[in-house]
Amino acid sequence: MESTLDKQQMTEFYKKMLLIRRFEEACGRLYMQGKVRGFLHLYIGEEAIAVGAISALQPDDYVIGHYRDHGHALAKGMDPKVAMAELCGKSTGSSGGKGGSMHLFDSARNFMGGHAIVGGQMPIAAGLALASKYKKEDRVTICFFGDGAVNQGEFHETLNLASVWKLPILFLLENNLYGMGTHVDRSRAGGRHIYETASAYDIPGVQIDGMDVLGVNECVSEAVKSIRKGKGPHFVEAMCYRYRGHSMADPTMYRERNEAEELGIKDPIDSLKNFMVQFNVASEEEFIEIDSAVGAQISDAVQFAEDSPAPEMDAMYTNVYA
Amino acid sequence: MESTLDKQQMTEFYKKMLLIRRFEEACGRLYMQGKVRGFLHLYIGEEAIAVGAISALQPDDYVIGHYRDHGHALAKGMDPKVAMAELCGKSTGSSGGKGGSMHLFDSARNFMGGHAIVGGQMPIAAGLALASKYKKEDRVTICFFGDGAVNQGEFHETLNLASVWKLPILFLLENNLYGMGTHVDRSRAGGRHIYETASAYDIPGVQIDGMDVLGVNECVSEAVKSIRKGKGPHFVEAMCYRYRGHSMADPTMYRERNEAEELGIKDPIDSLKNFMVQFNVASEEEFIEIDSAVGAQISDAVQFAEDSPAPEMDAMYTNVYA
Amino acid sequence: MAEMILREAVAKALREALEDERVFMMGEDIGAYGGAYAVTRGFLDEYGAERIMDTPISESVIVGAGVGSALAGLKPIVELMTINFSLVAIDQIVNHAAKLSYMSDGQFSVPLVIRTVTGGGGQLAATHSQSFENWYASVPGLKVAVPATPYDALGLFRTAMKDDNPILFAEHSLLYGLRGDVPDDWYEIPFGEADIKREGDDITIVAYSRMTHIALEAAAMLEAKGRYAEVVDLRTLRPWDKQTVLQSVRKTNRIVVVEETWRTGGFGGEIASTIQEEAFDDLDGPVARVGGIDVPAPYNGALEAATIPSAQRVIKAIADTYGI
Amino acid sequence: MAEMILREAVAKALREALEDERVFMMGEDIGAYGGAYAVTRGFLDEYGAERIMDTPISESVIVGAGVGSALAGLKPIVELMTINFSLVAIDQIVNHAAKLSYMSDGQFSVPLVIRTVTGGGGQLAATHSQSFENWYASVPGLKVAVPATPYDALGLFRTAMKDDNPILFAEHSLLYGLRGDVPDDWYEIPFGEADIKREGDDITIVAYSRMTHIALEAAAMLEAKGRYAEVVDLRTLRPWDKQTVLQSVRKTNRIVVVEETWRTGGFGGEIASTIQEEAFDDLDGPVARVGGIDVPAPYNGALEAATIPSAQRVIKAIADTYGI
Ligand SMILES: Cc1ncc(C[n+]2csc(CCOP(=O)(O)OP(=O)(O)O)c2C)c(N)n1
Ligand SMILES: Cc1ncc(C[n+]2csc(CCOP(=O)(O)OP(=O)(O)O)c2C)c(N)n1
Ligand SMILES: [Mg+2]
Ligand SMILES: [Mg+2]
Repeated sequence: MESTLDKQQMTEFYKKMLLIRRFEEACGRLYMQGKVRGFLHLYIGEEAIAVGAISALQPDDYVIGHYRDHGHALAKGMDPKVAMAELCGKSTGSSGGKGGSMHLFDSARNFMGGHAIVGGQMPIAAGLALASKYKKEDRVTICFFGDGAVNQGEFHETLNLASVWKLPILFLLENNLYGMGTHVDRSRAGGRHIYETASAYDIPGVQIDGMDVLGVNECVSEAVKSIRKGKGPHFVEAMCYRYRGHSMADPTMYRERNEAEELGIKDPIDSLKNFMVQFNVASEEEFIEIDSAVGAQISDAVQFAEDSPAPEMDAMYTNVYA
Repeated sequence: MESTLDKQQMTEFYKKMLLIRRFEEACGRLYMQGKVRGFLHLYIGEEAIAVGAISALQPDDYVIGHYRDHGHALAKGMDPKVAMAELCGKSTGSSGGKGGSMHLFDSARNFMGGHAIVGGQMPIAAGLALASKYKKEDRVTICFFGDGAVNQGEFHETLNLASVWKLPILFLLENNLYGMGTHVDRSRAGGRHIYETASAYDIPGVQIDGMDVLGVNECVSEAVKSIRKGKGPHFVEAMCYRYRGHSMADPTMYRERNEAEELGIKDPIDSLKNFMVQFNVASEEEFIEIDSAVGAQISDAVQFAEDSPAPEMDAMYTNVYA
Repeated sequence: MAEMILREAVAKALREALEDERVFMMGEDIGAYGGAYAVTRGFLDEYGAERIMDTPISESVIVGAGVGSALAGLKPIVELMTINFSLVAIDQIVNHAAKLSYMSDGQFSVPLVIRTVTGGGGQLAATHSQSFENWYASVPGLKVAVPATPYDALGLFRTAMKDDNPILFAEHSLLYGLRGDVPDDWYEIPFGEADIKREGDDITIVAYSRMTHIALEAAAMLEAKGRYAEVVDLRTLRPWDKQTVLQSVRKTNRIVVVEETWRTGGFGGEIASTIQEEAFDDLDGPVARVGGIDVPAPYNGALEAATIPSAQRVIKAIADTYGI
Repeated sequence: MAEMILREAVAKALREALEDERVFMMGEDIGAYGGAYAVTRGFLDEYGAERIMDTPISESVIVGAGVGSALAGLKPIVELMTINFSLVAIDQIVNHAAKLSYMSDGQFSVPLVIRTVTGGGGQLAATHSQSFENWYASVPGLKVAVPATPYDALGLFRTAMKDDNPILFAEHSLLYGLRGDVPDDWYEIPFGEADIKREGDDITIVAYSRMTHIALEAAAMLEAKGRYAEVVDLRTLRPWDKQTVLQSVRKTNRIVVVEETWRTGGFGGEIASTIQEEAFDDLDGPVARVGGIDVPAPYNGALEAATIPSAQRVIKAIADTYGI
């Protein structure tokens, strides 16, 4: 794990990843208590991708992704209070309790959702990038999607259009090996090297370790630089692992309990911490501080969500139209 | 133009290509007379592909394609009378006048249509191949489609599924450089080497001269042999040229009148004839005979179509359901 | 007579269907995962990967491959995880499956059963809580089944498997756990035959799928008021059983149609206008409709519940329309 | 006052829209080819390839890119060559464009105009002759315009361009050559405001898009019989103008709804049931409906013509229902 990053940045990465991890753990608890409902998809184990990639962006840049969206939203700067309130269906939530876990949005931070139809966010991402190009802004759009989404027709239509029109967009594939219970080897021709598909669209593609936040950040920073130079779309396949089931409802009968070990999966948060300690970037004490600070942030978020009022019944009728 | 084919086969190819050419010319005339209506897409210039490819098949094998389907239907053995009657909307037509030019079907000859939604025939083609595999038959399916269809999501979904499931199917791309008025260079990343896309699905792909019937036949014969061996899907991109407009309604304002010359396009029928004469495979006299025989066949078809009765009004209600 | 939940009734129907070698199943996570709603749990081990095929997340080719294998003489059962996702495959259903018999003038037929899960109420929000059965029911060439009980699900599915046409079979997610009696002896339920789930003389309540149970709830509440409602469960939307509804309304002279999808443009409009066309003089008042509120489904539980028809709303519609 | 055909009126509307730099157009063959129906002929030269964008044949990403650029503050006009092909993009329209304002609770809006061509009558057969406006009109979050004249097309399009919501603008292929007067002075036509295309006291004929002209034809035939029909052109389906229809029927006490799409499950059912709900006592008889025959469109001209509502069928429906 090599890097030219300074302590401050590494510490930032650590804080953000830990924030997401603790946030997700809290969601899981609230779900068990019946306070978070519907489908809940946790990002646990994949934190390095959202944090490493989104840290390479400017506030103006667009981020859009799928329903496993808490990590991306928080990494883009969404207030954990507001996110947690949304998951609890409260009026103080990002969508006043009308969107839920799969549909987080934060217009102020250019977090464009939170889309629950597999592959559905990809054409929209092309449109965001098209707008930036049309307006001659130098914004970049990062479109997150999973290995399962690769098999949707929209993946194909979007990569082709983005390439033909040289759109300023980064396609960031989170290959966690599974689409629900279906392993990529069974769903995708060449399931372990999807990045090669990008070349079919004349888009440069690379595969990286999605459990290494520093590596992700370096790679995405490079890609974003090239995109800003007007070089058109880039494609990054981040190999990772989904620790939990697809959703809280998934008993994960389709894989071995010890698969993660078998694959030698290293936890992204521990890895960074060990690296920082090993190279004396930060001390145990500092981590203890960070951990308790993050812990407090999360319990505040939960408290805020629980204390917030439910939406008025009339909210049902608002914003159907602009 | 090299080949191990004997005179009989070459003569067959010539006859079939000429039959298609004359059929299409007759369609054009009937359209001008208002006897063929709706959208009419002529196959003129592309005859070598349907004839060369379908001649490599057995009667059991499935052929499916898009709305530019007269050539494929005739090459698969559909009676020109029945086809022409369909185009004229007569009760003696292949669909009793209910399908029209874009929707030809011939169940007896395993010609599976004739599909007018761009890309829509591809998933169905996968299903035909899946059935053959499921039933352990050694049938092959050839799925014809155009360069424009390549950009439909269904192209992508179908190639992936065919590859993952190793289906006995040949994807035959007719790259005539245009989807309506849009040149492949403007619609497809790497518009002139689409066959390379196949590798993204771990499908072997080749590009061939679609104006050379002997070359098409050789290449497709090889591919079909490999498919019957259980090697899974193959992909062939046949480069060709659409002499006429996209449909009879197309004034072709988007390309230069002399584009064909510029590109050095050689007529597939003339080329074969010249080859056969040059190498004394057949004499001018024989060609004169063939031409008049084919001419007679077509005028019979037109006569039959014109003389045939219109469908009964009740036909409107039949076969909505099986 | 066995008692089982609707999930078990569908699984039973599928196992019966799979006795025919021409039958196989395709869909997302129906195999190793056991089905998103656990309907096909165990099937992969029982029947093997050749017949229980996990697919990529590619609905268009899932349906299209079903159409193609049906054309080739097989009898596929494809599963679309939910009807919300059928929108990415709707072109294959409407422009292909439904058209090929007609466009080939009977040279081909498409004996394809498309199973899918419909309805809201699970706090899945706007993209995951819809009911599009009404759209499919408007398409010539398709048939649409919307069972409300384990008995109906099994009987209708048996019929679907004998039909040579493309059929959309919509199971409501909130009904999978519903218990009901299922005879041990073989029976089938023809399409286009509604079921009178409860008899009554004062008003006819027409419903389908989960709304049948809301209708029964409303009927029970009416009984407390000394009014007797006849609950007609359509069971299939295409074809739908006009005659049974007409007979009932000629007896009750009052009628309300209840459905879960958005009221505006729902199938309730078809039913209501047909009834007033054919039984105008038998009506004491207009045909009433209760449907989903015309908004996308909100995530919040209280809000979502308010968008879905309830027995209370049915009672109110009846009171407002007929003063009973 | 200028006279122009509907194609010219739409082209005029588009040119006006393009004066706003935030507006651009995307679609298949709208540029170099000039548009499948020649509406945008010349646009590429006038506005350049940055604003008149020819796309690949990829409807999902065409619409989705429209949604995305609308989210980012632009005002895209996307063209779907015909409404038949909208089925491969319907997920982007229904599950995305129509949902984002609600699911983000107003953080985002989708000011997107989707132009498409609807209807049959061109002998294009079953896959190319459909009308799905009724489906889109059932979706909360969408608006649907169905103009019948050059005047209405221009006025409605101007309104569409000022609206911040996703709008489906359906132009009927057989109306592009229709001539009509268009004022030189600026005017707009609000959505949800029907137009009484002809006044009369004996019966109300409700129609939209091309059927408005069939209704007028029928009205002319009725006049020969000494009966006076009021023709109400809805002009938009979502929202649709209930009040104007109700006012008319309260005067005429008779009403028939005419539409081109399949009668079963069409929007006519929505209109008919709404009218009988709200004007039951004003009706001399049931609300009549005339719609497309419930079959896929046949290619043969005579057969196809018989599937589409005609003035004769409207007259017959009126006679059968009201005996006039
Ligand atoms: C079009 C569509 N089909 C199916 C689903 C159901 N579904 C939700 S998530 C999912 C798996 C997606 O896997 P992947 O893209 O790898 O993302 P991950 O969950 O692994 O992050 C499926 C099948 C859906 N939401 N949309
Ligand atoms: C889904 C869909 N979109 C658009 C159309 C309209 N359309 C018909 S043919 C065509 C061009 C297809 O070009 P290509 O695939 O290259 O086939 P070719 O006509 O060149 O044989 C288009 C855009 C359609 N029929 N279906
Ligand atoms: Mg995954
Ligand atoms: Mg082409």
